[in-house]
Amino acid sequence: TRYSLPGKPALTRCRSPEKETFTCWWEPGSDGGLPTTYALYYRKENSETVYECPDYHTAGKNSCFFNKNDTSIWVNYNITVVASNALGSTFSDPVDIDVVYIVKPNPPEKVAVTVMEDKGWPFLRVSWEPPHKADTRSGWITLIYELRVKLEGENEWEMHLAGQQKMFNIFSLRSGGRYLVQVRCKPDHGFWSEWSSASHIKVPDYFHRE
Amino acid sequence: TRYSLPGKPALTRCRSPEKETFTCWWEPGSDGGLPTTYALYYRKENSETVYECPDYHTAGKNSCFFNKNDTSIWVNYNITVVASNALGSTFSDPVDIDVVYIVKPNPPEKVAVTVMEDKGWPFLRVSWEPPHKADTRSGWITLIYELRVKLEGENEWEMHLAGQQKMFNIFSLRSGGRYLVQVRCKPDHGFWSEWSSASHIKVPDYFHRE
Amino acid sequence: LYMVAACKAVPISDLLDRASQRSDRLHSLSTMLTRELDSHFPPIGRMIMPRPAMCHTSSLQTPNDKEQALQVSESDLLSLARSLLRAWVDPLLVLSSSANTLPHPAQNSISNKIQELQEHSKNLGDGLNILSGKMGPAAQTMSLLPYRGGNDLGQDKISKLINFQFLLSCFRRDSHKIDSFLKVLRCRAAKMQPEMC
Repeated sequence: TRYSLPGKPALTRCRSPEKETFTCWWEPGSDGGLPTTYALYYRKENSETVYECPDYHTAGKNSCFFNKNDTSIWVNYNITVVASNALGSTFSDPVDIDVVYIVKPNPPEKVAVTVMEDKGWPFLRVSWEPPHKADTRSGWITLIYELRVKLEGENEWEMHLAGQQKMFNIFSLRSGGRYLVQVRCKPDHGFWSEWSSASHIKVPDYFHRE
Repeated sequence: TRYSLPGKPALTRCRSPEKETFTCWWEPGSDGGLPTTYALYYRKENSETVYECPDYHTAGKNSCFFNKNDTSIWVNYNITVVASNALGSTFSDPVDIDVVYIVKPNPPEKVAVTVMEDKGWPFLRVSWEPPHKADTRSGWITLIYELRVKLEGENEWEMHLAGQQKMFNIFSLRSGGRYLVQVRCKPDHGFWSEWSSASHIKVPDYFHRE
Repeated sequence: LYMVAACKAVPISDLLDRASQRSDRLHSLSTMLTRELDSHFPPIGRMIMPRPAMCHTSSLQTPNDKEQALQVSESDLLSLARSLLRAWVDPLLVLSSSANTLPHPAQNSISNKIQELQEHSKNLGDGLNILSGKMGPAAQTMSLLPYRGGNDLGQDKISKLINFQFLLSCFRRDSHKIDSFLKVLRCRAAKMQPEMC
């Protein structure tokens, strides 16, 4: 068998759930037929000191986790991943990241949906809490929310932007309809979270078919 | 004929479409039988300087228009109207204005109405967009909407509050009915916009007269 | 002409809410601008070229994580935000004049956005001046951060684009700092309205 240097790894993604810690993931290249190890190194803007990843375990395989003490904002991290085997090492392209631009929160929590009534017309009141990790109370993170609603069995979701509120009313419901509701959130300057798990609700039959 | 001081004018309304400009209107009092002129004066919070209305014309009779340079969201305005004739002047009661709380937005745009069907029953699906000047995507401005629907030729409108939704379904329709639909919007601290222009729609004859 | 009634003041929490809305918009604009610039001027090109020195505001000591930021007093947070905002009055003029002749396909759109940046910056500056008047003498202090980069961003096309891009990246970062400080202030002021934060 022919052995070769390891293939070029690639830093694929860095994300912070709350602008206090962050994680980077990489994609290994080909291993060149030899046992290959991976290391992540970083340098902070305007500093020549090179550090190694502080924690390869917390975030699982091919990842590096930076806890609160290792995380600064408003400073660029220049990050490189190195694949090494017996024949030598191969460097990934370096990536520059500032933690403030990679915030992707966890989904909203405690999503609750209740059927309410207004002058004989039912509507859904959806309420939720911000993901507990994100400190919105101090203003460190400002979240906006979006909901989507659909009838069970249908494909098309109805999207609703809820702004910074933690409650939203959904009107004009189908009599007897079974609805699915999900909520997600986004920091003022960052990425949308995943959708919360679906909440199911049945609207009573209110429509008296003459 | 007996002449007298002019009657007391009243500042009746101040409105801003988008927090960048605003207009005030006043109601003249009796003119005391003599030629009467009107002037609007204002003072800004924490300042003793009194200014006169910058533009009596743009917004028509008995009005004062404040353009972008004259409009500040950071201070309250204390506004008074003065009626003057040969015998002297009469002041209106002064009014405190905070531009952010006098917003009357433009009507919703792109109002679309389509006939849909739910298990053989038609319903109207109405959708719209916020007025383009209102940046609701950033989550800072919250608009709520209201619809009204009526059969052509009838007087009574059916009102529906749609909360923050930008779509609404209207059920219980008259077979073969011709409907008019209008939508308006309101910021959480402000005034209802005018109604959008009417959208017309015809519901197909679905009621098979057995 | 004597105006009878004393003029009710806009509450500080309202002012901070409005200031945060503008600083949010200011930063979003700078992000849009950065993307527009990058779309035709790939970062690779910039990697090879030497990166200009530090931002002209880098001498200002600012917190660089949550723990530090939440320990800063209200007046110091406002003073930091005002100092940063004022430090950009001159460089925004340079960006504005350079944008008119920027060798970039989206030059016109970039020029319009820079102008919008200037308007928002000025408007926010007015608001922060009024706010600092209501938050005591400590909030009035400001650090001087002079811009010594001159009016000319370079003769040849590449260095002009690089210097423009670098100046914009500094503004983007500083506008994020301003936005963050104001939003922390906003939530501190909103204690009576917990649903606000």
